[in-house]
Amino acid sequence: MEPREFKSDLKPIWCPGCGDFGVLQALYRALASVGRPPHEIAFVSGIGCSSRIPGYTTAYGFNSVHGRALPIAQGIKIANPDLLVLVAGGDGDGFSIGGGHLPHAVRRNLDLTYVVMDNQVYGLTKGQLSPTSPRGRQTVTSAHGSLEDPVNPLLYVLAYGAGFVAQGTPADMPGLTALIEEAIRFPGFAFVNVQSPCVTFGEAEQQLREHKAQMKPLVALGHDPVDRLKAMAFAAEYGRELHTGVFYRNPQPGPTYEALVAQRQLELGPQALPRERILDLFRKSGGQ
Amino acid sequence: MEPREFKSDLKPIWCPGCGDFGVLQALYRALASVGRPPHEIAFVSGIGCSSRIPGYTTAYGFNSVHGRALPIAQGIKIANPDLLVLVAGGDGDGFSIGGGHLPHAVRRNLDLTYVVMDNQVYGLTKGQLSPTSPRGRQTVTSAHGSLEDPVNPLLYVLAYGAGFVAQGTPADMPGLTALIEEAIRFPGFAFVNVQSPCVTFGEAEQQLREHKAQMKPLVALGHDPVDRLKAMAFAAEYGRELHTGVFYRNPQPGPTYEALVAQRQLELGPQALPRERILDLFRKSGGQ
Amino acid sequence: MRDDLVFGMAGSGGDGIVSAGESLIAAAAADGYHAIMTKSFGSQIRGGESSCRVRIATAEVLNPGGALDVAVALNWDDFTRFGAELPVSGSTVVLYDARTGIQPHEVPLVGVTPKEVLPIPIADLAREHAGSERAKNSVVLGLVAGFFEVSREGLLNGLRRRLAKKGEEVLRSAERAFAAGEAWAAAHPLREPMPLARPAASAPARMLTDGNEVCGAAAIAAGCRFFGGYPITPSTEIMQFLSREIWKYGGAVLQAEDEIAGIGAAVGASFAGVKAMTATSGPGMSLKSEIMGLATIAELPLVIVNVQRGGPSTGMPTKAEQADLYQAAFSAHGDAARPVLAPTSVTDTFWTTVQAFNVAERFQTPVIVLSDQEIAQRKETLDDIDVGAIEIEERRRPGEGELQDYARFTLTASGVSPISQPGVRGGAYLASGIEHNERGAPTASGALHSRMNEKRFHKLEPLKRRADLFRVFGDEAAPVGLVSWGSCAGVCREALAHARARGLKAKLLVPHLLYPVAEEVYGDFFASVRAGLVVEQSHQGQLYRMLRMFLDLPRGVRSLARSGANPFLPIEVAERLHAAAEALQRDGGSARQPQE
Amino acid sequence: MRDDLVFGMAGSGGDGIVSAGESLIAAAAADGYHAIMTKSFGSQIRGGESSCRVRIATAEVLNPGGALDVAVALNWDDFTRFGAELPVSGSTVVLYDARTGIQPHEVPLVGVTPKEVLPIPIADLAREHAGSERAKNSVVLGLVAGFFEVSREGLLNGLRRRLAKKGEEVLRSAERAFAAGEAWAAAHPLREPMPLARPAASAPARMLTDGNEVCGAAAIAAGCRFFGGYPITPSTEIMQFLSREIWKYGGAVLQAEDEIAGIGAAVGASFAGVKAMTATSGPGMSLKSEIMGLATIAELPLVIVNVQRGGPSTGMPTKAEQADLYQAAFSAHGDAARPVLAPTSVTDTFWTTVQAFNVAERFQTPVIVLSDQEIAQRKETLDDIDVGAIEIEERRRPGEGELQDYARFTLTASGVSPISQPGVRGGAYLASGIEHNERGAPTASGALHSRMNEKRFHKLEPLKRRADLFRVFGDEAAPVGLVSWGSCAGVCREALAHARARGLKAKLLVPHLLYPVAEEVYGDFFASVRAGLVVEQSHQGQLYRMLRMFLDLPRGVRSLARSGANPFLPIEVAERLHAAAEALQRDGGSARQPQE
Ligand SMILES: Cc1ncc(C[n+]2csc(CCOP(=O)(O)OP(=O)(O)O)c2C)c(N)n1
Ligand SMILES: Cc1ncc(C[n+]2csc(CCOP(=O)(O)OP(=O)(O)O)c2C)c(N)n1
Ligand code: SF4
Ligand code: SF4
Ligand SMILES: [Mg+2]
Ligand SMILES: [Mg+2]
Repeated sequence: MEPREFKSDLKPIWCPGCGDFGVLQALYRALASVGRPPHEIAFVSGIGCSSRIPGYTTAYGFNSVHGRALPIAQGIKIANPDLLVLVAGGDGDGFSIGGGHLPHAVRRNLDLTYVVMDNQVYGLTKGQLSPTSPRGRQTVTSAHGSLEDPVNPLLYVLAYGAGFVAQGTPADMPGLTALIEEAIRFPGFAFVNVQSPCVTFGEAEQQLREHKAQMKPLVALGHDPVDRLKAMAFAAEYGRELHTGVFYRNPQPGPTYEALVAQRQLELGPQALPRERILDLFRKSGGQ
Repeated sequence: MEPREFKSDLKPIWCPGCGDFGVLQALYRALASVGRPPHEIAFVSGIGCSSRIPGYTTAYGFNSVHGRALPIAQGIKIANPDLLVLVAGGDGDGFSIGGGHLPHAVRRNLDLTYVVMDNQVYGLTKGQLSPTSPRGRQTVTSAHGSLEDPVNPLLYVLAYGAGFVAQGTPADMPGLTALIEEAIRFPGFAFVNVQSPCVTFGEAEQQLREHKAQMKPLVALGHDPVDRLKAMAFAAEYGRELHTGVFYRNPQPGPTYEALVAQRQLELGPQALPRERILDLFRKSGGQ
Repeated sequence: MRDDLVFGMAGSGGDGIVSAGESLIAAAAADGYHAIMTKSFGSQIRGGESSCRVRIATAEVLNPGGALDVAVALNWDDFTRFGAELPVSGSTVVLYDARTGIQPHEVPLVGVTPKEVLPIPIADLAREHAGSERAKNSVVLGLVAGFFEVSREGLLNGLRRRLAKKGEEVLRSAERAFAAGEAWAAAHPLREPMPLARPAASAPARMLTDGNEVCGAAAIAAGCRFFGGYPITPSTEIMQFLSREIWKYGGAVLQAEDEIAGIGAAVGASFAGVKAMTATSGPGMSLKSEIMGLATIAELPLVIVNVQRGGPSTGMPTKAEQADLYQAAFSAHGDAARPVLAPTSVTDTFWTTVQAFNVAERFQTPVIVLSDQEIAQRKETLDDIDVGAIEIEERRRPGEGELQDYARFTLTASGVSPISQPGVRGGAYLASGIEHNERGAPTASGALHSRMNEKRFHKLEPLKRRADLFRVFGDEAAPVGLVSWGSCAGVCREALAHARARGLKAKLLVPHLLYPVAEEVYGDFFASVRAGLVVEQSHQGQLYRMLRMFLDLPRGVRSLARSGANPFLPIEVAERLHAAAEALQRDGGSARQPQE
Repeated sequence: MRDDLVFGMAGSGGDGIVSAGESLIAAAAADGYHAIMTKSFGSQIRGGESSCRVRIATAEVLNPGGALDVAVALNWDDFTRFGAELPVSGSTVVLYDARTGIQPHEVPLVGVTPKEVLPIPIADLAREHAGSERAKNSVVLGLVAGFFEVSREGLLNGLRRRLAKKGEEVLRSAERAFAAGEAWAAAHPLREPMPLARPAASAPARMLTDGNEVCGAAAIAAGCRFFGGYPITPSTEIMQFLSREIWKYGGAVLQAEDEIAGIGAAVGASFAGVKAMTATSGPGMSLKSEIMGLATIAELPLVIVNVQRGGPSTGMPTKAEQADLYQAAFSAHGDAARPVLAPTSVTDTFWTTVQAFNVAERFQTPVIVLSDQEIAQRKETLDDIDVGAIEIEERRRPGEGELQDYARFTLTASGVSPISQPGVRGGAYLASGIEHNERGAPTASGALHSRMNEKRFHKLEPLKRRADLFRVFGDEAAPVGLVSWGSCAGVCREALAHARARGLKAKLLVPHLLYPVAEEVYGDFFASVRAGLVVEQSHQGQLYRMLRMFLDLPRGVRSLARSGANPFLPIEVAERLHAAAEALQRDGGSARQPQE
């Protein structure tokens, strides 16, 4: 399929130069390679600049509420496991208000692809501190500098046990496209953290030009993504180093949640009463 | 001070034999050693059998709502940093509904002590699956066995960057008491996961007698708690091995959040307008 | 002969008094009686005091009843702790364990002289005949069978089934204990015997279960194939039921990490085209309200069950209250209406839950089912329901033509627009919580916002004329009327019967649809009414206030409301109704039936 | 001479039209005018179309006004996108950039012929005199100064201040552009000149700010020392203000991970004895409702600001609506009442916020401040407020005697019990969301639950008599009345003036206390009223319905309500009021003043 088949008529509201444009392009390309038709894709997001992304595709989109994309996506995938289910959003959406859902989505291991556009800031609400903003960062809500360390999404998701963990940047479009494609193809929960610069409220040192200069591809560092502890060591450098590529890929991914559900349905299905006789269940307790 | 000075008149609602009795005793003793009078202690919990614990002490207690003990405790500590602030609750309270607050409480690094009574089950609501229940566990809400891996509280909290991470069991009362005391004395966020058996709904293999047999003190294994990566490796065995003792203790704990707040208040205080002149702030924008 | 008996029993944790109650109601159900059982426990998680009430009758049982006909106290401390739940009156027969050492005239029942007070060596009989005091509850069952002639065979069968797996020896002991109880009763007949009448010979063995299980069964019958939720008392048994059964029907249960994720997953499943449900109690409802609003604006069908308990906040998790009605109708920010339905009994929970799915699907809206702790957790005999005959509705999906240039939120005359789902070619759209145009694209236009609000409210209008979601009892043109909902409705039905038996011309309206307020249906009901009561278990009298929002109630219609865990008694409501009627008469009207 | 002018301007992102508006209102404020400015943007995050309205007058300005007196279009595409916000009428003077190439008779303003339409070479003047089109907004300011004689010096001073740091060259260019605009106006006088009257010579320079900043300032003035919250439009500026200022007063701001943690931390701070606040908008309110209920039952003072935006769900984040009233009063499960206050203007936000803290502390309860996007984000000139004179209340703390055998929830006559805090010896207690007895111990007793509900409602009763939380305008005994709240109230005050100027005897009630419904205050107001309107921006007419719950409204009082982002115009409300009065007259009454 062609990337343009995934492009909708809606005009992005993003600022000119926003990193999210690159993520969108990479996604179009990755989806084209994967080849599933748009109507078999459900694309869920929360709220934020980045979370507008589903509307810019021809997939079924669900631009839901702030922080709740993952639970909604899980409901979709369980209800219809045949769908390709994508999830996307921002660092605030995913790691702050939505951060409580992440470990559980990961440990359930549904076959979802979760792309976070991490710009270390709240873009849509105009520049507040985000959970990935570095300590000391001054923003409109941290006028005198923030007092806390940022979260470490890569390390967290590794600790949660995700089967596929990667980081990319639109400064390297082929790399980003490949990561997203690989994430989609990975049979289980896959996480791609994208360093997607906010040109309007982001830090000057966190723009595409700087990414190009600073980027350290993990392959170049000789990292073997089957080594989870090593992956964690690299991930621990989040915020100091811009590693790109696959941190971890489980070589023997376990069964997905939806596969286990299907298996259980198959096993128990024959025990079902006809729908009309469902109340019979309460007869046996009737004491006869 | 004496342990009994921390004991209130309220009779615990716990089942005879519940592990939480041991935790309560250990806490009384630890508090007695620490020596702060009860009225200078604020003790916050969520909802669950375990979350009843503040009421059984003579401290100021706040038996709040399910999952929100940590945010409430942070508000208390920031409002009055002189207080000794304790937080406690269950595995469901802390890692399921409250799991989203944990990384943020940790990275803010307030001087809080958080004790979780981890019994791998929802006790108060009578035996449902908990986030620490092992895969496949059959409970009233997982009649045919659970389909997901459990969370790993120790590994998570280490990934979040906590300065003090330990695990105990009431099967080893002196050990548990010492851990709680050390956690309280630690100047920053301290986490103690207590394997506290539920005699009524818990698994037969997760009772005090089994703990006594299976317990592996980390000291005995030669673990040096300054090694965070090693701590993570031990923590990764949560659910398979019962390690007790200190997994990690930051030898150079950073400043606490409340210390930074106090510093900022001190720095900016002199810039304050008298309260009555607060509206003057809007005069300068008046265009003169 | 009595055709209706209310038993109340209390004991300590080990006494097995609740399991005696379970045996009693099971035997009654098997015999074809109608029955209701409620339980109450002390604050200990396990092993504390416990009690139960069992009401057994030959005709339909509408509520757990008022004062006890028979009180059984294994010890007085425990019994009196349940004072409110186990009210003793001048017509109560009290049986208690003589072991307590208390003399009949000394029993700690203040302000009341029971009809008969019998000390019985219950523990001694158990020890003597069964070798263990653990058989006390079997003695009690024997006493019940002996004194009141309730389902002797059923009770014995029940004992056998229950103890089968405990081995022959235990079973024999229990049978001996039972026999000892029976024998004791035979040897010490009541001054005024009060045997229960036999059910009609034609009476079938009845099904027996509680409101939560029925709710789960109804969901499956209505086609629900996804449940997302988080445990909370007193709703958890819905999830527990579905976690056993739903897989068999090709569905799934997700125990989520919290209530928000639970409803989030359910909304996702509904978006994917599957009928979905979540269930919780008050605290969970509060947490779910943001996503309820999302379902409203994204127009996704969804059933949300709230098994109400005492509030606010954690409140009283094991007690019934009806104080979440405001929240059901008005929580979530913005103009976000959603239909609210309420069942009135265990049996009725089946029908109401199915209706909730039908309304959700037809109107593409979240629907709240407001159950309450009593209905949800009481055991009740069920009349047979012809499940196959209940109509099941499906959402309006787009046809081939509508998928040409598909617009999800097309402004139709009814306000309902065909809804597509992932997988359907040509049907892709953007669902969102942002205000949107007909195609789903975000908008900030006031004009569009108006039209979309209009659409979302307009589509619910037909509900206001759904008289089938209401039931009326009593005299059609009565000047005196009751309105009541939920578990209170059963109390009011009995109160109405009392009042009418005393000659009052009165009627009762029971709304199963609480919101939107069906102005026409109420209008019809109130047309003849000049005085009356809106009866409910909440401090604020929430239904009464809500009716006032939309209706000009007749002047004489007042609120009869009080906090949860203080259930109304039928007799009490009847008296208040009489008082209202009398006030009316003093004012010149008449609510009495002409004395023909 | 005009004593009131409404300017409306639109352009593209780079045009700096909003910054021109900012300069205009700043100059007006410095000059002693009263003024209000509102802004509106397209959907692009940055660089899209933008617009503003600035209303300037010599007397108090009550709202942003209706149709524009002066419209400035830098290009027509952008201007027409804001059709609803920038209504042009037959008395509007339209200035637009001749560069658009559109002839005066062709301007895309359908169905209206403006008073004058002037094509002006704005871009050309900028390029010619300043060397860059970026100076277009300075030309516009020059035109405004030239045509309407508004604050010439103030505008120039403003330019200088704003551009000071951009260097001498930029400043000079801007000054030249300004002069060119002025010169153009001088050379092309309006057919009918409409200069703005000078403010009274005594008029002081006025403060200028928006409702969110004032809210933050009021919190500090009221003694708030802790803020916990999470960003959300249009409330974030409250947190932003406090994150700059509160430390100076020994306080702290916690940007929490979500709204639940934000209110959780605030509840914690309040428990610790510190005045605390959280602020959010609709979606955050939905999430906070569980902990609001906790604060209710634990009786902890807390101020919760909801800056309302369009709902349901994410809705329309940048538009005002008043549809969260139901939620404010009725969300959270159980019988969980909490007072709800609403400011009506930027200035008034100060007073209302302080009152909210006072009510919270006095009654030990969460209090909701219902602001809205318009009040919160519009800029307004402020009259001076004697902050020192506003009384600040503190919670009732236990005395020495009360700490003997302290019981936190003692049942007192007022319902308010002395509240201790950690650190106080003898005052330790258990706060909880579980129903409790006087000492705070958990209970499942229905009787206690009743008494505690009673206590929690009873303590709020005095609020119902707080006439000081209401304002009445107009003729005391008028037969025609308006009720309106929030940003709508300013519209209604102007509508009332219109109506009275046309001879109608009418009055207006503005509640700052929305809940509990102050039955007596409304009773007094409605005593003379036979027809009227409850005016508000919500589809459902939420205040109107809420009043009905507790009051028997006069028959002729109706709801005038519509969805948000569709603001009422004063003239429109005045006309509806006339219609109501006329209907009344036809019915035999009279609302006209005797023509003396
Ligand atoms: C419940 C709720 N809380 C807060 C908001 C306001 N809000 C919208 S987007 C956002 C954060 C945006 O940051 P991020 O998720 O990083 O996305 P970005 O805009 O940077 O792409 C916030 C706080 C909301 N819409 N809903
Ligand atoms: C918002 C909310 N959701 C759910 C509940 C019901 N609930 C009370 S305690 C509990 C879980 C208890 O498990 P845990 O936290 O592990 O504590 P334990 O009882 O095992 O000590 C649940 C689900 C509640 N009270 N509030
Ligand atoms: S504000 Fe930042 S994140 Fe949002 S669209 Fe603009 S550049 Fe992108
Ligand atoms: S149910 Fe389990 S956790 Fe709860 S008190 Fe009993 S033993 Fe303890
Ligand atoms: Mg971001
Ligand atoms: Mg537990």
